[in-house]
Amino acid sequence: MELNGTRNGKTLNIALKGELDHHSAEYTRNWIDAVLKDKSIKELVIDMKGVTFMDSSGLGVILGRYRTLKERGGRLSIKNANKSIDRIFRMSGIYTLVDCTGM
Amino acid sequence: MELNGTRNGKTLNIALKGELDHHSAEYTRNWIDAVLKDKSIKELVIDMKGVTFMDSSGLGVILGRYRTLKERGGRLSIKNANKSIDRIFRMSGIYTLVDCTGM
Amino acid sequence: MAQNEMHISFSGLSQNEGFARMVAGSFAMQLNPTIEELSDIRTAVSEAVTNAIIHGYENKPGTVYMDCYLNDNEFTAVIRDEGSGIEDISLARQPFYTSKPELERSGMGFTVMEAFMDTLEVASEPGKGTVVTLKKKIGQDQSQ
Amino acid sequence: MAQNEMHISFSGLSQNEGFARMVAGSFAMQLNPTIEELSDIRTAVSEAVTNAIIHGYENKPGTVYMDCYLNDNEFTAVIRDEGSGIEDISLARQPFYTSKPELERSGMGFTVMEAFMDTLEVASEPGKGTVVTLKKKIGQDQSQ
Ligand SMILES: Nc1ncnc2c1ncn2[C@@H]1O[C@H](COP(=O)(O)OP(=O)(O)O)[C@@H](O)[C@H]1O
Ligand SMILES: Nc1ncnc2c1ncn2[C@@H]1O[C@H](COP(=O)(O)OP(=O)(O)O)[C@@H](O)[C@H]1O
Repeated sequence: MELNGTRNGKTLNIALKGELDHHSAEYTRNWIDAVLKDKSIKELVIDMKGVTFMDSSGLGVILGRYRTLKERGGRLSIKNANKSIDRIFRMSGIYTLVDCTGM
Repeated sequence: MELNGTRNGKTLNIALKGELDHHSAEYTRNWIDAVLKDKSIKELVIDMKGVTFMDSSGLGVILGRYRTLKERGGRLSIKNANKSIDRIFRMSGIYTLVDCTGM
Repeated sequence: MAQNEMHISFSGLSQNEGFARMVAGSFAMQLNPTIEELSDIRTAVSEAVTNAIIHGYENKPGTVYMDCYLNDNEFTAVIRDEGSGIEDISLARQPFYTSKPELERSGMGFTVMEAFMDTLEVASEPGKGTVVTLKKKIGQDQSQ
Repeated sequence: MAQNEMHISFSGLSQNEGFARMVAGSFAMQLNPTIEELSDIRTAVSEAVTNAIIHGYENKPGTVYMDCYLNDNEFTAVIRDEGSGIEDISLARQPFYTSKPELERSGMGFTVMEAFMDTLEVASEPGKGTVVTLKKKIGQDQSQ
């Protein structure tokens, strides 16, 4: 898993690249949480364009970050999820909680 | 295995694409031999550029075609073999029998 | 096509999750699946293997077993562990149910397996282990 | 890295040759091999599995077994069949020796295995079967 963050005011954009499964979950979670220690970040945009595989372990990572943002009154958006990943997101009802752009 | 033949006078160029192993050997052999039924073909050029894998079963196919050509006083050349395939060709001494271009 | 089968077992390490779905996907390739069908199989297998590692063996050493079969146009994967087992299978299969929320599990593993495959069967005995059977007919996808 | 192992068995069908080298290659990936090291492993495994199918089982139904191990930086593959076995192993290992010239075999299978791996061991009993052990240290390639 490769992560690439860009800060823009209160917004943090993170582009993920690779396979987001249980094996890569811990690294991904730790990376994002380290950056989110900065409480002035209120919006997290996760770009899934480079994610070639995600299963429900990956979903858990995204839902966990959603909770972190929500606690501080911020929000999370997801963009560019492929068809299979989008299906898992839809099944989980996450789209009622987060913004979604650019399918 | 995908084969693509182009005739040019007495010369037949065949571009191979895919993995040349025991599994694909029979199909490859039959395809080439069907075309070689035309006895006016005296030179066979095998372009290995699209071959991503070859083992000694593939070598057997090439050596077999070399023999067919030799029997009719013709010749065989091989071109564009990748490093690993080239190593197998070198080990087999085939380069003393056939022409080789464009490593 | 003729029947074909394979049996694999591997250490219950998280780095083998990607390996396991790759093995299942490569084997299924012989049925000429669409990219979407292949992705469904890879996802479902990943769920079952991950569960064996984290729930079955709870990250302690153990061996995960996977048997794959190709029969006509049907792909089958049987994923088995000799770990903790499941007390209440119908509870475990509920969407969002997880016994490990502290690990940020989503509780959607079984739900994903059910949605992505034609059939899902779960057999388990507490203290003995769990067997998950996944089946999918290839080439039935109407949307393709 | 921690020790990791996998054991696989599959029907002795030629369409499983590509599958077997893919499985071995994917497993070896955990040692971060160079493209060339990976290609060497795939080639050697392909040779041993093909031999089990055509010489061991002579294209009759049978099961091919492959065990792979990662120990520190060393990759090991043990390929086994319960087929015809080899009468004279040192003759079989000679470059260009083949018992099946009518199938256009080159007789270079064992020679390729030896060249592409660090060590090759062959054990066999006529009528019982053959075990081929291939080992290669990853990251030793001086030319890279
Ligand atoms: N192989 C297994 N061994 C033991 N328990 C399991 C196994 N697979 C699933 N379970 C149980 O079923 C529950 C639901 O599984 P699942 O739907 O995949 O969600 P999650 O993995 O996110 O918890 C798990 O939390 C666990 O309690
Ligand atoms: N698994 C096996 N079972 C029985 N005989 C084998 C096996 N592997 C190799 N042999 C014997 O060893 C010979 C040499 O093998 P090899 O060098 O791979 O060349 P080739 O496969 O081209 O014949 C074979 O022709 C065969 O007689």
